Amino acid sequence: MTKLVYFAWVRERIGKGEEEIDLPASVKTGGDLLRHLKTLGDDYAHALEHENVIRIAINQEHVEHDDPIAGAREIALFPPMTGG
Amino acid sequence: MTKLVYFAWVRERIGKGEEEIDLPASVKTGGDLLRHLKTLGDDYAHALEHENVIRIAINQEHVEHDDPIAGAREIALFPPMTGG
Amino acid sequence: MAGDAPVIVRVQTDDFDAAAETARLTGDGDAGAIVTFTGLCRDEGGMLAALELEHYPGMAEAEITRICREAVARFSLLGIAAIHRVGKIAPGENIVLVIATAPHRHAAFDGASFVMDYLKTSAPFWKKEHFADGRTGGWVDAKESDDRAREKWA
Amino acid sequence: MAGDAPVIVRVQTDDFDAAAETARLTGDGDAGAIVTFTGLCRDEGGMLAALELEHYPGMAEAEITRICREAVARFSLLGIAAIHRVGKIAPGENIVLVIATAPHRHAAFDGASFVMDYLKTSAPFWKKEHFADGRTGGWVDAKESDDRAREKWA
Repeated sequence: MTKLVYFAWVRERIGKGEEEIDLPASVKTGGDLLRHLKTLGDDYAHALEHENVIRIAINQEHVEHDDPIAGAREIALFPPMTGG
Repeated sequence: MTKLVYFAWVRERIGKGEEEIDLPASVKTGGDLLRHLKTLGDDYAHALEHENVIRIAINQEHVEHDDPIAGAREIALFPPMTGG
Repeated sequence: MAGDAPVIVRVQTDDFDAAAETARLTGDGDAGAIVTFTGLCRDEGGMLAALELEHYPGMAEAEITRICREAVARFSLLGIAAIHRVGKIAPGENIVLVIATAPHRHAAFDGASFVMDYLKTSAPFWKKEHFADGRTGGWVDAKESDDRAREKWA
Repeated sequence: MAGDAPVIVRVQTDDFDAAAETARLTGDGDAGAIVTFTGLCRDEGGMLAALELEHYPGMAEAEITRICREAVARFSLLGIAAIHRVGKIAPGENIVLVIATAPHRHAAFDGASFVMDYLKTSAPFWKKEHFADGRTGGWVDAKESDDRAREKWA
């Protein structure tokens, strides 16, 4: 099981802040994860529609979409940040 | 009569903070003024030895050495500024 | 200098006190320059009722700390503080505080500016607008100008 | 914006209060960014007993005001304050305060930095050092680096 956490409009569109899911072995990168989640329902498909704007963090550190997710305890998906 | 005011080490070397003097008609620019003052005694000569570092203000505004001093009510001579 | 410079990082709902945080950073007599940046909630011509600030707990603090440490090393800062508020924030209220101390002014200016430019684009915070007419606006869009501001340090 | 932006300029022997001056500058809700610069007297490794600050009364205030107005116009500031102390100042004490307010952060950073760079080289103030061992040091030399800092705005 992998813990997924969502923030801002990704959280709102998916309809939850976090969940634990089993990922198929074919999901090897952050990009693979986005494409897998989009098959899970309309909410996910809507939240992750524009894949290139979704930011990914693994174990609370920013990663690129093609970075491997092997060993991730916590994967976060969120929009571009707007703090400060 | 023209009022002259001095600051920092220019003031210390000349030995006074201000004075009123009569300037000869041949003194037309700030540079002329420096060269004239240097003839008035060793204190002036020491204070104004390195003419190019002396800053000049006329009526409380910075001027260049070759700017005319005609009409000046108050001429200030001082070293490069070190505030802030 | 970089090794033992104080780094103060907090994410909190309460307001902050720039003078009190500055006093915590200074005191050893080496600091010749303190630059303080305060980011406030603008009222957008009276239209805005509040901003709602969401963050990723844990990562937000870690990311700001990483940015602050990089600023200390890069500009030889004597100290750095970065405090970010979350929750609902009304127009005129404080959102973020950054304080950089250094022997000389350019390092302090650069340090505070660097931290803000990276914080804007790398620290996991998101703003949502609530309007005065009762409507909930959308999430604030990230600005390309913020990305460009960060790139100038690369 | 440039026409009615508050410009606070003072030369004084007393210390200043950055928070109080900031409160005087802000309040209308347009400000999204406040940058405050404080310049302090360093202790120079314990050698310095005090700095003595001399100024040209009248011209000092006029020159700082001119610099501040130029900063307001150039960076569309919402307000600017510049307060410079004179007289004897001990290590750790404040010397100068500059506060710039603007809708966005880069204007506020640039405004405060611009005022400091011009103030250093154009405002008629001079520093003399008094050392801890009782010696009166010389007048502080102007730094070429300050001239270069000003030139970058030209």
